[in-house]
Amino acid sequence: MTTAPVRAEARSASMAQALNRALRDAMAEDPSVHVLGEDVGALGGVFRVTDGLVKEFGEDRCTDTPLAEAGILGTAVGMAMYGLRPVVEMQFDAFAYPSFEQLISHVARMRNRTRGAMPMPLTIRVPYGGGIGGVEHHSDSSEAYYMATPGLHVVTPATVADAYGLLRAAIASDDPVVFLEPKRLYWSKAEWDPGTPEAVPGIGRAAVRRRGTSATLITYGPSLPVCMEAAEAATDEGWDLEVVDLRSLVPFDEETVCASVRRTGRAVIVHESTGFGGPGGEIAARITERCFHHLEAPVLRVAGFDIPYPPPMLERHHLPGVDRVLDAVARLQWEAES
Amino acid sequence: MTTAPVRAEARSASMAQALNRALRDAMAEDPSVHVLGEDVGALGGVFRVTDGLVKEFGEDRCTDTPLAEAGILGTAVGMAMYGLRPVVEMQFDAFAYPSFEQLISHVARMRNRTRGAMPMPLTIRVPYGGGIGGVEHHSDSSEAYYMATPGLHVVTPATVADAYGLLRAAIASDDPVVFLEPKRLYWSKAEWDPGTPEAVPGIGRAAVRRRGTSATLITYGPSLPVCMEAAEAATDEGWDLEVVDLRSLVPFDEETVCASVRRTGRAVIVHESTGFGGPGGEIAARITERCFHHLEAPVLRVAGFDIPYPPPMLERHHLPGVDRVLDAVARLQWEAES
Amino acid sequence: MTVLEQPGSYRPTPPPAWRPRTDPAPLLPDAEPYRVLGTEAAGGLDAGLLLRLYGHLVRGRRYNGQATALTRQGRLAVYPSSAGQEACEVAAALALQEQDWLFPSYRDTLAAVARGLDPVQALTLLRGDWHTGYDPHEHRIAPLCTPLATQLPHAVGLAHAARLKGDDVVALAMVGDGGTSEGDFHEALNFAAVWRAPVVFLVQNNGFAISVPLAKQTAAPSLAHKAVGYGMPGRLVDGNDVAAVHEVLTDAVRRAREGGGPTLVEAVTYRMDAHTNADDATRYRSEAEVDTWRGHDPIALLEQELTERKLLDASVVAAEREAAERMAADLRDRMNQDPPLDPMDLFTHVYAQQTAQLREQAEMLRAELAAAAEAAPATPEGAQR
Amino acid sequence: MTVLEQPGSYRPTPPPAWRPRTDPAPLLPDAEPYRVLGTEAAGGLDAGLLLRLYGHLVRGRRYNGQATALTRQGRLAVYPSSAGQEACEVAAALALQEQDWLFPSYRDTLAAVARGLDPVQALTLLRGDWHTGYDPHEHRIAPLCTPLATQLPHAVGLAHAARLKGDDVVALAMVGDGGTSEGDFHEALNFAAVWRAPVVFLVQNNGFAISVPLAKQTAAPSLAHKAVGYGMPGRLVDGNDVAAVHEVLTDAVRRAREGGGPTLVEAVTYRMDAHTNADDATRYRSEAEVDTWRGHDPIALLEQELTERKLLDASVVAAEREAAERMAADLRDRMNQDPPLDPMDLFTHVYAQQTAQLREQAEMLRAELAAAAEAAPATPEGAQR
Ligand SMILES: Cc1ncc(C[n+]2csc(CCOP(=O)(O)OP(=O)(O)O)c2C)c(N)n1
Ligand SMILES: Cc1ncc(C[n+]2csc(CCOP(=O)(O)OP(=O)(O)O)c2C)c(N)n1
Ligand SMILES: [Mg+2]
Ligand SMILES: [Mg+2]
Repeated sequence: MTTAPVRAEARSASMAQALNRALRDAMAEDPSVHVLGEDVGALGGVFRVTDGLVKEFGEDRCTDTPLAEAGILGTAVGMAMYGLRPVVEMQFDAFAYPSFEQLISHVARMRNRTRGAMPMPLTIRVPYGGGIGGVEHHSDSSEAYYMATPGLHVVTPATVADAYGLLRAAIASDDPVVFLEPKRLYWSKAEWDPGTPEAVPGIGRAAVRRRGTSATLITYGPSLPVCMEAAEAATDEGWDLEVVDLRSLVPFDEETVCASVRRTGRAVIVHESTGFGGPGGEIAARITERCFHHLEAPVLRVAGFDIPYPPPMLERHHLPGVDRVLDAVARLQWEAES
Repeated sequence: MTTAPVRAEARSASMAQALNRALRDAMAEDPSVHVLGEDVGALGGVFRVTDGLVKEFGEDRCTDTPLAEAGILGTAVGMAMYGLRPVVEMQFDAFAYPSFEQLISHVARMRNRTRGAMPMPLTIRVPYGGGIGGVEHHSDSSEAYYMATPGLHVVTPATVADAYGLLRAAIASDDPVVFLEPKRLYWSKAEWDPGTPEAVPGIGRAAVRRRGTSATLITYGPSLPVCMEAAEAATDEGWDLEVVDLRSLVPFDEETVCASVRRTGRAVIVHESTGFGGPGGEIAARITERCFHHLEAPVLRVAGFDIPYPPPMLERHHLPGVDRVLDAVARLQWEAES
Repeated sequence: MTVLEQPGSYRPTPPPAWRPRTDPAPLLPDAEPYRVLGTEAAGGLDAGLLLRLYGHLVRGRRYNGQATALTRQGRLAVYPSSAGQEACEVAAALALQEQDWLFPSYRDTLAAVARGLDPVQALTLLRGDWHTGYDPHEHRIAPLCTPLATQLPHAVGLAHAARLKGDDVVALAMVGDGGTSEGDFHEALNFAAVWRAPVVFLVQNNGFAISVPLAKQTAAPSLAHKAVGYGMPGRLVDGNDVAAVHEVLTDAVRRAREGGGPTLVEAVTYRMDAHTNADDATRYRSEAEVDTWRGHDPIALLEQELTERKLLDASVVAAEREAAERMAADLRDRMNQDPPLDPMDLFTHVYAQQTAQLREQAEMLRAELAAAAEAAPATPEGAQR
Repeated sequence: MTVLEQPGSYRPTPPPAWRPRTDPAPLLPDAEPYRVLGTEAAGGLDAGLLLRLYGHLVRGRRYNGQATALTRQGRLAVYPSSAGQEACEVAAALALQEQDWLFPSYRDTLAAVARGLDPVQALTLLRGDWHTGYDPHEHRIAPLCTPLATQLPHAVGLAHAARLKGDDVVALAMVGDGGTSEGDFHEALNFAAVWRAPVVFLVQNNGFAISVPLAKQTAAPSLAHKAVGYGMPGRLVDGNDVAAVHEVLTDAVRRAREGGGPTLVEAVTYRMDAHTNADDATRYRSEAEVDTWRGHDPIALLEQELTERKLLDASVVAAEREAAERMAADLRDRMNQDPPLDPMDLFTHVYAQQTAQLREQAEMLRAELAAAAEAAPATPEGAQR
């Protein structure tokens, strides 16, 4: 994997490189931005997202911590109390769990419990999701936990440009942001000019990635490419699918989502996270509450099964793929129309 | 608060007493049942649910542990590996958070990762919810986290008889059960004969607590009394409400819930947990998927606000009360009928 | 790969990475808790300091009594008393300089008050009108922390951040004997030592974690011995000897300030009251045990010293008690007023900018309140308790 | 309340609760790692044991090499090699009796194999056809544990449960230097000491947690010094001296078995390979550093000892190498077969009884597979890698 610095002209860049660049630019612009985590220094992180930061900014700004996630997040809370903007890296989704008490009981509530006197301008970067052949505990989709915790923002990019823009927005936010990085898109590439980053309208806005009229696919992060592919394939069946990339799970962009569903009258939510108790339930319920009379069919969900994440050789059976998305679209009660 | 032992004849008992009796009976019947946690010994737990157990069964069976929730749950995992049936007490909902890694990464998955060779017959008792004037971190409704974790059962009683029956079922289960005890119902009383405990059909069955025809209130734990009261009050408005007590969030009794909603055509889900990302989203989405054409109106939710749990003096504004339930019922698009 | 292929490579040397690091000897605590009062060392103590400490102790004891009384009057939801532990509370506050930070646990409202916080603000959490009742930056007191030991990494992070910024700031974090069993205690101390952060950890070993006695909490020679495993010095002190606690903490704070890194201090003390007013301590400890500690009362120990040094006479005692009574009366008066409550506050500080979702929910509550006000216009919100 | 009201109550005594507990001195590790090979003590070693250890080391080294080769052939998803650490791996396995339990971390497949587990089963996790590849009860080996230090409380709970049942069982739990920073390490050691559970904790200090060197992990005199804070003995040993590690662990296991409680052992060793095959170790350490450790190779150290005692000649070496090659060839052959895969396994072991919800999802997958099989009947599932 190449980790050469991204130059400021339009060129092919991976999501990992765009994230790296976002960190670099944020640190250069604001001396209060500090990166900390396991192996973020000399190694540059196991996904190389922090590559080169220690050389450029020194160990005080980019710190290899002892191996203890609650300690990492807990000390970051203290740093934020003193006015710094810590950017914490959790090495993998499942290894963020030891830090949940700090997250739920402190990070998410500090502003509220102090009536705004102690904001938490913290960014917590969490590589998440599967599809990379990781052994157990390396492929969890843990967004449901974060969504259920008021006080957090929960953001996840699906494109190279968003990776840069959203991470900059997360670091600039005066509120704590759980920044979910889809592991299997780290190496996805796109033409991207960091000099004039594609306008990212900050945290809380979804993006319509494909216009369509038949039904809306609602997705985010690692499942966006799946949905785009499904939408292309669906044209064969005569369906013209709209694809909405949520980008931000919290705040949730009801406006964009509901506008789309009202237009198309049908919706399928697609994510890797387990279905039961996963993000899709909230989204489906919310759409149904707000758009009930526009719906030609119930909002359906295509999600990971309600099982612990499978071993690498079986994960392809678990992950929502194009066929499963199309099957769901087919179940959107089209016959009722005719 | 009285902590006198419950005698084996029909008499008034509190939920805390019924739980205590369930622990006692389970320990007497099965020497592999061990209770452990903070202050479960001489003190009998801060809610007195383990009162008297140490006297009756000794410190080896009812153990005051060091103050460390991950350690409690982690050692309980080891005990279960060796064939014991640990019953762990978390002192309050929010204080279970330090144990989440053990819960998510081990308790919930051990059976699956070992192809059934290492089941986890563990019960984790978690007092939850508000309404008792608790200061911060003492009133969380954390069921969404548990629901989003495949491999766990999630159970919560709302009546004295269920408290006994469901806790016995949880301890007898060969799978891990998160047993959520509604704090504000600990002192609720009912006539109850532990000698012939009201039939509780095991984990996974909801109970219809009130038959009705106009709409279904779907609820559990601390919100059941609210819904029952709302259903009574609703008769004044001419609504005859059905009330379903889920009892088990995982497995979810779709059959009972959907049968009710198909009958009534309208549903409101009521819980204390925050709305966004809370249990209601899953339930509403599921009902809508399965009963779409029976629905006269979207499934609505009455839930705690999407905020950190409020301080005691403001909690009544946060908690779903009778009026808010009735307001939601009123919004079930009755005009469409006429 | 093996020696047979690499003749002569065998060296019975220590493993190459092994360098004896820190010498553990200086890290080890003394075998007995350090004491000053009643010993010869007491003779060298500054009279002004002792009298200042004395005033704080007397007011502190009165504060504990008054706060407990307020629970009986329903004015506090709950109160975890520090009666018997006043020496630790007061010394912790007084060991710090103005720019330093205090990280109290939920039991340490007295330390916050001794540092200058208005007692009404210190008690807001326990009254229940809001969570943290004060702006932490004003007196540099972190929010009273309820989840045990979770404030310790905060103290480390803050002290570390201050040092990175070049600021002269020490953080003193308080935790109970029970709290030392939590993973966060371990992680905080380890980070502090690795970063050489200017932090002092004060463990008040008051013998119990609610009902659980120390022997079920740890098998360590002392809690101070835990310091060795992090490479920081451990200090053991008589927590009822306010002069000793003050000296040990002041030393540790100075060491931290000078770049010497963190210290772990165990103060051996006793919780004279129940865990909180809601607790029934008779279930787990005997009156006789409590009695033995009555003879080791922190105020009594200091009074004896002051009396022997002729620094205390009835008039000083009377004056301090009067000051304490005034403080108590003021606290009582102000706590007997209903705090102003605005239910809309529920939505104000969740995020820097209110989300559309919360705006919607706020509107719903506002409408409910308006409807209720219409139905019963005579009941102002503040009075609805 | 104060001494002026209780004349004569003043006693400059230690705080009543204070009893000097454990004497810390015996808990402290030696200043230098314990060594046997190349010292006089080696003369007393049992030749049979040494030769057994030698065979295990040679096979262990070969196993590490073969497993790494399998990653290059795409037969393993990933392999965290224990090359250089074989002495710890082997000694851990051999210090235990049959009824005892081993709690390995993700790096410790070799310890599991040395205890008798089929290497193919040990590697299942890393091949990726299932998580735990074996029935833990068969050889009393807990699942290889990936979330660091989380297996330590399991070991404590299991050992405690066995003792409560009156069974003669000791648990030995393995963890890395990095893992000692986790809260679970702290909580596990504390529980073990308070419960006097028959557990031995073996820390393999191999100098790094992925890229993070020990100096950024801890400031302690040694990791073994952490034992003092829990009230258990800490032992420091040269982790490349298989005789020393075996002796120290055997002693600790015996002590645990006899009711003496837990021990913490730090074995100083070095990870010769990168963290895993996916890691690039040149980013954080020099070849020169690795080289210094080549001169302290665990196999070489033992060979020298055996040679000097005339226990090793070319024929023994050849025989052991041949055995190692046979093992490697067998492993290679069996790993080169596609493991049988049944996608329906996804739903089989989530719960004791499949829920209706999972039955429904299983049906969906079954239908999908049937449809796919119809579309391409020639591709059996097992071959689709
Ligand atoms: C993480 C966590 N677990 C449990 C509790 C419940 N709890 C409150 S105080 C307490 C005992 C604390 O004992 P100790 O640390 O010795 O402090 P003390 O009360 O003696 O001041 C417990 C278990 C909590 N507040 N936080
Ligand atoms: C809780 C947790 N956090 C992070 C990781 C990711 N991770 C895997 S191995 C490793 C380093 C482990 O170092 P050490 O404990 O010294 O063991 P070693 O790899 O040297 O054997 C890390 C950070 C993990 N597996 N678990
Ligand atoms: Mg205590
Ligand atoms: Mg290591």
